[in-house]
Amino acid sequence: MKLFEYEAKNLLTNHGIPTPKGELATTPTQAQKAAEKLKPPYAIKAQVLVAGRGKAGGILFANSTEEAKKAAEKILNMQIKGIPVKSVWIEEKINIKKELYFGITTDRFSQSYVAVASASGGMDIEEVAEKHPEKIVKTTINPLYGLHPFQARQIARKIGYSSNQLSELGRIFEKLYTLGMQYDSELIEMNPIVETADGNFMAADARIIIDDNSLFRHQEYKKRLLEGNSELSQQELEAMKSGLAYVKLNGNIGVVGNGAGLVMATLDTIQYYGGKPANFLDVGGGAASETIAAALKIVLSDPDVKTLFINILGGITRCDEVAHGILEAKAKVGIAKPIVIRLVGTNEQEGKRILTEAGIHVLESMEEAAQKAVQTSKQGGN
Amino acid sequence: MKLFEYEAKNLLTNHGIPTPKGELATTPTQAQKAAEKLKPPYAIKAQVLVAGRGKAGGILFANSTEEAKKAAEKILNMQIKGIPVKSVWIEEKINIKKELYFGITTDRFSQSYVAVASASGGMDIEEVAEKHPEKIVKTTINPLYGLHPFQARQIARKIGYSSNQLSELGRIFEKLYTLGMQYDSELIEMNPIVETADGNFMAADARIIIDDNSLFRHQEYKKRLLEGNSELSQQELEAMKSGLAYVKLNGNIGVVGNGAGLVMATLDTIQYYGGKPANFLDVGGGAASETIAAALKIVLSDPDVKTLFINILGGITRCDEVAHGILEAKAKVGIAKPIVIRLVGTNEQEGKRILTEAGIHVLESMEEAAQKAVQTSKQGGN
Amino acid sequence: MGIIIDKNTRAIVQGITGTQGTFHAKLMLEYGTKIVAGTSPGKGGTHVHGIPVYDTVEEAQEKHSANASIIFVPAPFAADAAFEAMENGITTIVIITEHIPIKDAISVMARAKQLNTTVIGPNTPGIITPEQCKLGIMPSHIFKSGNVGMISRSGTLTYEIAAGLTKNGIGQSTCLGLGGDPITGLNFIDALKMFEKDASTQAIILIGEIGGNLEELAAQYIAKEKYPKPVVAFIAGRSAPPGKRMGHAGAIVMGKVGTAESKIQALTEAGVKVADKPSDIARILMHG
Amino acid sequence: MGIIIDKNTRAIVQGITGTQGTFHAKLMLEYGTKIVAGTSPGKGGTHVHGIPVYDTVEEAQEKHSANASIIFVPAPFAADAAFEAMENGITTIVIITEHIPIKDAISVMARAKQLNTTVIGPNTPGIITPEQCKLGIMPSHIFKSGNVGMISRSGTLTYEIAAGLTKNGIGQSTCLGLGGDPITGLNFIDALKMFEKDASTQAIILIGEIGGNLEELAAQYIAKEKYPKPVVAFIAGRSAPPGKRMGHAGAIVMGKVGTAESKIQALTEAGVKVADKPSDIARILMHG
Repeated sequence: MKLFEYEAKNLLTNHGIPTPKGELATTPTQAQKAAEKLKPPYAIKAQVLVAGRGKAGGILFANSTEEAKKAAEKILNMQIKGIPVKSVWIEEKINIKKELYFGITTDRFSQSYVAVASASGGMDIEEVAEKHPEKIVKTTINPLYGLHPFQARQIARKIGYSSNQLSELGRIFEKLYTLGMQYDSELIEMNPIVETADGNFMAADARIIIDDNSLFRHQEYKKRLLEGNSELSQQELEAMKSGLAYVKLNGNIGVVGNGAGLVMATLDTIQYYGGKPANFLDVGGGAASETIAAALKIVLSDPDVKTLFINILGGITRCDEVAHGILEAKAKVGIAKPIVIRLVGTNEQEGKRILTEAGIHVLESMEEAAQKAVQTSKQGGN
Repeated sequence: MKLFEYEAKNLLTNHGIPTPKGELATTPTQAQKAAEKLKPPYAIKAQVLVAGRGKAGGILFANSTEEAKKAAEKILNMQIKGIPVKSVWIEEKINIKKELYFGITTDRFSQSYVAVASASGGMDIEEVAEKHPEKIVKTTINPLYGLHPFQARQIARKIGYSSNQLSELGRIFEKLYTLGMQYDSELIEMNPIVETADGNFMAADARIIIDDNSLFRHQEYKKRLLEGNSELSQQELEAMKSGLAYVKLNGNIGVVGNGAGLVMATLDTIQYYGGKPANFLDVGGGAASETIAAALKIVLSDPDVKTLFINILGGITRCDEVAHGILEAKAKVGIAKPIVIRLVGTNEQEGKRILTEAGIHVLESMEEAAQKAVQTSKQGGN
Repeated sequence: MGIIIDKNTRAIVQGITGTQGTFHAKLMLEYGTKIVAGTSPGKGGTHVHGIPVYDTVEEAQEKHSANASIIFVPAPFAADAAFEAMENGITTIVIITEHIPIKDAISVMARAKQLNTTVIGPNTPGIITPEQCKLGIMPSHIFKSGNVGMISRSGTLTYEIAAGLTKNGIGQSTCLGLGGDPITGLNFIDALKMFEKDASTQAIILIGEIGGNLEELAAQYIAKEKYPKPVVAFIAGRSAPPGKRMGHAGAIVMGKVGTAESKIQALTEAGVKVADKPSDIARILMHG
Repeated sequence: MGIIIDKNTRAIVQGITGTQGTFHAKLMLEYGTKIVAGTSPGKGGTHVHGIPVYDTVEEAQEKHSANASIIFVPAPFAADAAFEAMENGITTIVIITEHIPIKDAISVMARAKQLNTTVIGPNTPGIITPEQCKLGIMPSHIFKSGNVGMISRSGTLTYEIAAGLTKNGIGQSTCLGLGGDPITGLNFIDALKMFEKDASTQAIILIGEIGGNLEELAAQYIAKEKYPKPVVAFIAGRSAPPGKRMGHAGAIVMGKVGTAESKIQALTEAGVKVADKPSDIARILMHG
């Protein structure tokens, strides 16, 4: 679960990490009032969870409260990557000498958290890692001890600091690590953390992604995920509530399958045959008929979907349950769109019988079914 | 730092460990009012930090609020091992089926925390350990992981429980461990934790000793140690504030020395020659003249002290500083009592010169000085 | 033969009294897996399909001396179950449970390394050495004994491919699900090393997906060590957009890390044939 | 000869810019100890008595490759300093600092075991191999080189006894302060094993005190292993009441555990001569 910049910054501030003074606003007037409490010049920043708001014009600067109001108005009327901006963060613009990067993420191979730092911050860190790997300082964190304060200082040294600045930066790194662990962050980063003109350090931007699987330990965020996350589409919210994995894509073939790998391979096969998947939807293992029906309802409610492709390989999932789910969805929601079904595995015969009797044709080969789905999606026109 | 039973029980309750419902009272009327909120019968327990309050009559039972008031009055007028009782804890008396023991302490050899449990609780656990070692279940806790929930259940099994009771007891053990670690406890125990008539578990008594050295992480208790600890004598409080290690003993020879081992050996040598030390006081390493003066002031303010024995082996501590401190104390406090000084080590000659010029005789042998101190203490009569 | 488990494996089922645990204990028993005991704190003394249930692994071990465990315990308690197994002498642990927090998984793996315990999963369909032993939730009938080893990050995709192999008469030595989470016990390199030593395995199928760089590291390993057995691969997620989690917690492209293209390129450069579609794998194995 | 440190020991001083660190760095240098660097986060680039000061042990190690460290860092930061030394290749660490929380000490010792690092202290006067190397705060002039090893939980009591030995012409191989805290790096048995192997040590003095059972365990070890060198002991605290902390955090009788009587009895039964008074030790060594 991604936190908004303002949520992340508030957490950092509460944990003793210096951040620019700022406030949240949801209207231009609020933005102006917020600015009155701060020292100009101001930065006004769109609060969205998608990346790339800077390039999209979601960050503006202002020298007066009046200008801040105008900037906020402009941003609040914006859409960034299709997402309407609902709030802005107004903060004091800082006098930057140097932009650094510091973050904690996980490393799959070493099965550990890893601290990543760079003297080249403020840009895409993966790009730095790719083009200038020598500018990246990676520190594997021993899971049994966490990031030691001395390690935080060693990192500060390796990105070029010494003496008091090394100590200060070390303390900030240490605090960010502690904060990250407290909130089960799979990613926590300051990009950039800046050295100001007077030699101090400040987190100019912050990003926190909480491990979804840990939300049972963070009930306040679990609640906020389901209630306040303004950026989820209707389909995404529904899927989340039904415990289904759903991702919206750009095409027109709606996909429902069981198992993440199989569904991914289904999308790839559709693409291989020249079609465009409209979504990823995994009903998981052993789905009951109601789950199948809920899944179909979600996919069918997407106006972009021209054709529906159901790909089920029954293991724990029983084909007869899937068949019942399809008929249930057909009865309740109505399936007006063309549908292609591939159904094999546990109770395959029974599942086929149920569907065939209801007049629905069932295929056995995933490739054949994918080709047919692509063909159908093109007939409908887009 | 020892916590009172009521402090410990409140912590346990806040951490989800069942304890008998109860309240604190400092007057008999308060005790009666407290009882009105509880279900009879009641247990009224003296809140003192010394052990053995039960045998001393510090725990009474009552069937009515009126009786509770009387019991509280009786206890509040009591002294236990010389300590006046300032408050009582009134709680609902529980219906006990079985008394168990569970605690976390440290093990020096394995350099770890260790969980100790026994199906024989409610009595001195060291006595159980000595007489029936087979009744003690010891579990070394891996410092890198803490007490795993499964280990807590294993312990519950080893003291004779299974099924739901095993799970429930395991959860309580786990919580006590978590609480202990959170408060840097060098000892945390429930003695007894009881199985009630209906098969549930409850901490009937609780003891927590916080590691003094960790108090910088627990400011609230550091404050309470210096302010609210009613059981410290004037001398003990003064010593604590001056950062001196002081322990009151039963004899009449006041002792001041440098280094814990040396002071202990000094007491032992006094005893060896038939004398009785009045206290332990270690001025620590490298004490300045003011520290020496403060130490002398504390020891001299004890009316039991007939003779003063100063034993200094100068290493970091300089003998001339010690000599100055003695003269300072003499000037400010006045030293009316006989004084025996043994002073050797760093700057020995200068120290001796200063004292000799002031008319104070200095010895070189610890044994000789101890003998003289014993002799002097007996001349004065006691 | 095969790797990690075989007909001598003696397993306990942790969380045997839950719906999944009970259901799959039966299927494993029917497959011939030696399930010697089950555990479920608070349910000790009962039986499931005739299997004795204990409150603790310690007690189960005193009476049955198992060497493997399969965990169906809910996510908040799964790490504790894994520690319980490890600390009580179990040397192979299969964690079926999905949705275990990363922090918990990291902690489990650190201890497993110290104790030299083999951990499979979490979020895995498990492992099967066909016709000998199954510690997992996979449908058994699609597997048959043979000479191809499989290593996979995906469940149903493994079934899809295994079913294709079996239909084409190609049997499997062992099929191993690494698990769909970012932090898993075994990785591709660990499994490749095991299959290298297994005489019954003549070729290996590597089924990867987007997220992380474990496929790339496996490719480096294959190239550097001149891996002596043929490897065929399939990578799912070519059509996945960056920043989106595709069902598995581990299936996500972060920035530029973890794309299918990167993995396919690395594997191809290491001499591994990468199939375009799942059904191509059997074809490549048979005809090169 | 001697144990743990000798004239080849290359040491850094952690916390060298503090009052104690600066003062004792000078005394150690004067004694001939090879102090190659000091550390103090935030004070990198300065010098103390001509010794270069670095922000991190890592940097000090890159430039000076020390093998030992002595820590004067304040208690809240001392554990971190110990970890820093260990993780940067220091193999002998002397922690002078007093008042380190038990939890921190336990954590340090667990890691030291994994890395096979020798930790002396905390709350120790340190260690001295007379006329070769001193890593500690003891007054040097009372020690002289010789054949008696000392192991002690107390500082000034060690000085008292060492001064007595030296006055009687008995020199010391190494004098080791274990530390006055309940949790220390080395215990009596560890030190006895080291002195057993040290050819220059012909007899050992064991100076214990109330609290814990490490003296009893040492007695068991001496009896069981038929320890080949004579051991003379002194135990402080016969007159200490139970439940009271006698200056050292570790010097406390808890219930019935840790009394001087118990220790004296155990040692006596193991054939160790236990002195009644500190001055008796030299006498026992000379005349038996």
